[in-house]
Amino acid sequence: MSDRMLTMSEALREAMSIALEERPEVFILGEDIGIYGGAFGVTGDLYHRFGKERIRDTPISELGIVGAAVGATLSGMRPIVEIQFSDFTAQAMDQIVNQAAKIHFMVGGGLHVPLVLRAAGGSGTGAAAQHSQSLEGWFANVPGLKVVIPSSPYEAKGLLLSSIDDPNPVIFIEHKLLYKIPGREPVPEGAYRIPLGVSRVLREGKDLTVVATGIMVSRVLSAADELDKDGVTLTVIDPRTISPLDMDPVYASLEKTGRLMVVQEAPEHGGFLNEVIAKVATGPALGHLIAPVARLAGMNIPIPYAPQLEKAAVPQIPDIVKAAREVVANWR
Amino acid sequence: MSDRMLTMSEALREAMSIALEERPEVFILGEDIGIYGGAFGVTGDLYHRFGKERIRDTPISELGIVGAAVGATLSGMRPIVEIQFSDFTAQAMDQIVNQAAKIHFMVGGGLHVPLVLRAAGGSGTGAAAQHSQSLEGWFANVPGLKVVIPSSPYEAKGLLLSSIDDPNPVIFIEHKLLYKIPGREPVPEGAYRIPLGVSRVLREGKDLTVVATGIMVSRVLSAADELDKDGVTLTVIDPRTISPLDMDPVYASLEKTGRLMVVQEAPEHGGFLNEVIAKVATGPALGHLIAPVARLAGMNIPIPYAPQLEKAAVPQIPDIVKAAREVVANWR
Amino acid sequence: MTTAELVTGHPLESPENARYALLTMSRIRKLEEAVEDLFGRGMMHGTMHLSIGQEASPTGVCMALNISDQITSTHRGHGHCVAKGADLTRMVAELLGKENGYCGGRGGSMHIADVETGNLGANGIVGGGIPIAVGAALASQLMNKGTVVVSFFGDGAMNEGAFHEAANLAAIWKLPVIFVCENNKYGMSSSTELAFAIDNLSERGLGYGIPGFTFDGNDVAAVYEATETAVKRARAGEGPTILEFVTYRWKGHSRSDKNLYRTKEEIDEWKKKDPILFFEHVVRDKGLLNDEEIAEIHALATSQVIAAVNEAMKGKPADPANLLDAVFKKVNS
Amino acid sequence: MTTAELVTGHPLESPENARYALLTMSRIRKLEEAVEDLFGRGMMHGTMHLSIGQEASPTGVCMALNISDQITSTHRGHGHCVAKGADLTRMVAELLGKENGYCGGRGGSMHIADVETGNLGANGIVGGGIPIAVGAALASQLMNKGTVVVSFFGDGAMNEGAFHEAANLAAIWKLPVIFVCENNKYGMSSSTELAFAIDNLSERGLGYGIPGFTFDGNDVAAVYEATETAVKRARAGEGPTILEFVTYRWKGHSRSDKNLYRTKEEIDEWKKKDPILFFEHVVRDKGLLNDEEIAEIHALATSQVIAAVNEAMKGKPADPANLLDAVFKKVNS
Ligand SMILES: Cc1ncc(C[n+]2csc(CCOP(=O)(O)OP(=O)(O)O)c2C)c(N)n1
Ligand SMILES: Cc1ncc(C[n+]2csc(CCOP(=O)(O)OP(=O)(O)O)c2C)c(N)n1
Ligand SMILES: [Mg+2]
Ligand SMILES: [Mg+2]
Repeated sequence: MSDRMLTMSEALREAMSIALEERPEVFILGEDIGIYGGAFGVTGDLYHRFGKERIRDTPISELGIVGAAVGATLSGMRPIVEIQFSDFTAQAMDQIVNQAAKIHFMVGGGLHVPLVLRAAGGSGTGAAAQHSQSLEGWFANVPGLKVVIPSSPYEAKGLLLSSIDDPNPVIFIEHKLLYKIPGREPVPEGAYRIPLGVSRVLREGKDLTVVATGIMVSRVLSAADELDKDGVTLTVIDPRTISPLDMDPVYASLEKTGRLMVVQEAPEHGGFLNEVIAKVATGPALGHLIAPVARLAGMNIPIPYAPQLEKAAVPQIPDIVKAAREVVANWR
Repeated sequence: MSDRMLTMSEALREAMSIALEERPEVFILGEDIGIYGGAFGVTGDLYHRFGKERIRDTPISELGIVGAAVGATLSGMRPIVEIQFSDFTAQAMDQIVNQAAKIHFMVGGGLHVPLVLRAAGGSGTGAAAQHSQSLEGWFANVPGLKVVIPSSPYEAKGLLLSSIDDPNPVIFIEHKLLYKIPGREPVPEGAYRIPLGVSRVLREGKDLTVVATGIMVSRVLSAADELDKDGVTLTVIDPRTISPLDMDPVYASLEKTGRLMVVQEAPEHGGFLNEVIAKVATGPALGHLIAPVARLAGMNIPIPYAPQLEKAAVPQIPDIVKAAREVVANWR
Repeated sequence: MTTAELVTGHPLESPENARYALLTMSRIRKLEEAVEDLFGRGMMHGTMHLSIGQEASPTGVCMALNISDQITSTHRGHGHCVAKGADLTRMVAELLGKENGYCGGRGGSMHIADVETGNLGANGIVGGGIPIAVGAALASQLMNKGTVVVSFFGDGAMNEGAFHEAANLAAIWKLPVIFVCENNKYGMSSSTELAFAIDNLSERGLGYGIPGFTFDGNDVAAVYEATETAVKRARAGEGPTILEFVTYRWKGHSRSDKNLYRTKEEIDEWKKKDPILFFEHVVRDKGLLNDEEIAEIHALATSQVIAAVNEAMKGKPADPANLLDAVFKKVNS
Repeated sequence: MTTAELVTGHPLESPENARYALLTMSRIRKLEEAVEDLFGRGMMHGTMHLSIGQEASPTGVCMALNISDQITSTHRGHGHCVAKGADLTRMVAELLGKENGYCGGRGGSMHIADVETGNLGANGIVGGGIPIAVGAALASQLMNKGTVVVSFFGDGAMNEGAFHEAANLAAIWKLPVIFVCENNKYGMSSSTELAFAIDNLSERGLGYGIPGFTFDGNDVAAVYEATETAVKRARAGEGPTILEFVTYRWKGHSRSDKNLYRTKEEIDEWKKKDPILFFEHVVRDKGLLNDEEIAEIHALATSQVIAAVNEAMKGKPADPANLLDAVFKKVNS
């Protein structure tokens, strides 16, 4: 295995480059993905390598772009749409939810929509309420969509290649803080695929099972390092895809730890990780719980602008450490 | 108290009529709400009573309509927007989520958005996948929105009047099957208000606490009647508003019953009622649970067209009876 | 037999073409009359949007297309479906919620698609198909297919953002797409007079640099000619065209419509402009078909529709058992 | 003092007006230079969108408005804010994330609103403010306020569905709204040549029945005159106008822009068309202001901006304690 350390931007670009080479039906469309290289620099030099037809700059019209991508899939193409900020999926919700997600089912199977929609989510850059949301919960509650949330460059590359292969629409949400920070493990050269619907156990411990997605995975891992010093050990599970959601490692871990914590950046009220809690509470795993579940999530507020406010709005490493200590001290 | 039995359409119309009389700043806008009387007949004769300025027919442009309503609130009006099918909120998501929900917070309190967005949700009329969704979960995960789901004509009138009074944006989701069936209790004449954020206990029992919203409330009540015959008694709680969500009666009831069931029409995966489960599982109420929680929800599929398929897709009375029997027989 | 051999070319070019045009319009009309009847008798579920009175537009448009050309359609889509060559039995079976319906009973009237005849689907969302058509046209351009895509939509759909964004993409990329606006004067209850501040909806093209033209949508020959010109332009790589076909729906918007927003007189006036009767006049005048032949064509349409309904009735009701499997296409399938 | 007494009327009508126009443009420029500097020194968070080079448009437009008239603005909104009369200290305080900022540090540059001066808010969503402006205009019409609403937006925003739907509503209801498209040739990296297939973006009006005109957006007098005509039309109940002001942004789109999509020559060419220098020429020629007066005006702007920055720096950092309370307005408050 190679020991190349890439940023998530680089890993994503590499995956797209491989797909563009492998399949003539792959193309990318989005705002400023060409010469500009993408609002977050993800498409980078692809424009110069694959040309303006396949790395297609569009006007500012998210609904039109996603709709065009849906139409292209129906004619045999495999478009990757980049939406600069996941907040702008609001503009394109009809095409995502009422069209892409449902076409295969509604028409009785005769058509399918191999579309990948990449979008930057999350807070932390001071971009405020309209550029910082974590909207995965919307898509997870829409049957017909797959929803992927990579937590590192390694995952990003393998998951994106699987998403492009998938014959169904995939919403691929990239946390913008992850684009530039180095990953936690090397990224192999060439193609590799991480199947959608398989959770990853990143660390095994005896005291607490933590399920987290996206940016929260690295925060939980840092918190776990810190807790280690006190002899509190965590099992950390990254579902990687929230639709489909693979719960088996969670159940298995709970048998050992008896304690569950979920960590998400999205607002707590009605957030997606409730699904993990619900799956535990509605099944035999409930019997393994020896303490109430801990839920750490974004505050129920729009993301504020000022750095100190923005930080306060979503779970940070010390918050995770503190919550973990509390739940470990807890007994039902 | 009067013993007038109204349909939910009539009750909603009455609430709007009262508000239109009480406040000159109230007006209604939407597609076909004028002479046509509304896609589901809810506005009915209001056009003839209040004129075309205040009962304002619009072109088919949901984003523009909701945006115009938002703008009108910023200038002192209190618009009620009717979106024919809640599925078309997808068209208007930007104005709902990125504008209406956030303006008060983002601008530091100087503006507010007293907007009511009424929309018909749910399945059961053979309108298929793009006209039958239950999308409350989207809105519940957006801080800044209140979300109301009336389950009967009585609730509908009182909740709508409170929603119109509220200085914040309210998403008001009406199940289309409820429009025409008679309610379970009389609707008083004149104005009355049901506060947002107060759950209602519709029935008290000893064996199982059931939380349900919208159309599912009446189905649960019917199921409760049937279970009564076997001596299985249910506490039935209708939160009425899911943002804010009042959990107190749920906690109180669980102390008695020790068993919880949630029932929703929305697809199970990532559906809103997970929030109820999460609130129970993360707090002291978990200690009262003597059996795993039962979750009854829509299948994870788009709503199909054929009647037998459509029925199979969402919980029906016999499903509720069966699930209740199972959970009551269960022991953790 | 419930499908027809597709015929392309001018409806007045030959007796064969005239016969095909009339048969197609008649099949649409009779099919919708049958559907209305089935609904009336409570044998159908959901709602329905009939295009009776509007048959010339789908017929004339599709006679200017090849089988490999594609269309996107609307909630009022039976006519487009039939004109592109769909099988009547599978259509009716779908409306009856049968396994052998186009969507296996999962979609109903508003979601019929037919890959074989290039119908990318009706759409329950007003304007929803327009960006999809543009995307299919982009695929055609990228893959050098030489095919053209027609997006059918109503007057009301033109006020959706989807139209706007899609039209601009088509214009700047010179895509082989034709925007066919079937202006039947109303979007549900909302008249074009109230919903637009322009005289001809085709003027919308001006804002995108797309040529736009308005025609009598009840004259199948005029529809054909307009489409043919637009198809040539599209195939030549010159980009999109907006065609407005002015027409009228005789029936209510859907089942629940009480027609409060228009007068009986207006409806009667338009019934006099019946596209089928008008075409019969023309073909008779031109000596392309005689009365007997015309009667035979209608009889054939009727018998095809009856056969389709009977056949569809026999279908197996859609089975809820495999619904979960129907959501996703299997990976590597 | 960091706010200005608003002056309305033609920028060339009197020395006072000329002075005000120049001062306003200068305040915008100096403020943005200060902001750029603060960002450069790492004292500000987030991103920034500077309108340096575009100062004539907000200035000329707002001189044609009354204080009770309203505007909606964009991500590139500092100029609109200043021209409508905002307090510079509260603006800078907001950018610095202070309690005394316009949004209490919750919104930042992209969300500044100022009810007192009729600024309904900048917007981080391209096109997001356009339907809002139309709604405010509807309120004005419904309440017979006699006020006008200006929606500022960029060339890029015109391709959003929001523009389309809003424009049509304004047209059919004859609302007192003016659509001001500040065409600075690029939406981020996307040139108008690539994003549009029309020559003048104001031609978009044709599709809605809205008169549309294109002007030199760097000539504050031309901007004023165009706006004045549109304001008269709006106040007379004749409906909306689209005004396209052609201008150019000297700086990158935002902090991360490497300017790969345009040439240094192009930027330099446009710097020669500096709206401030141009206006200085004109007022000198016309004898409205002399060199000394001009220098004094710039010095005043500089000192106001310095004062604002210093004052803002002293503000208390926004406090996370009451964030939860800030989401909803209290019922009955
Ligand atoms: C986005 C959306 N908004 C509203 C509706 C409800 N609706 C269905 S058809 C229709 C009228 C459409 O008018 P038009 O486009 O002129 O087509 P026509 O029905 O006249 O054929 C409306 C409002 C819808 N289906 N989708
Ligand atoms: C709906 C939406 N799409 C994309 C963006 C990202 N974005 C911010 S500004 C901008 C360019 C806007 O161009 P234009 O409207 O011409 O305004 P300008 O920046 O030139 O002033 C883009 C693409 C956004 N903020 N909102
Ligand atoms: Mg119509
Ligand atoms: Mg621009």
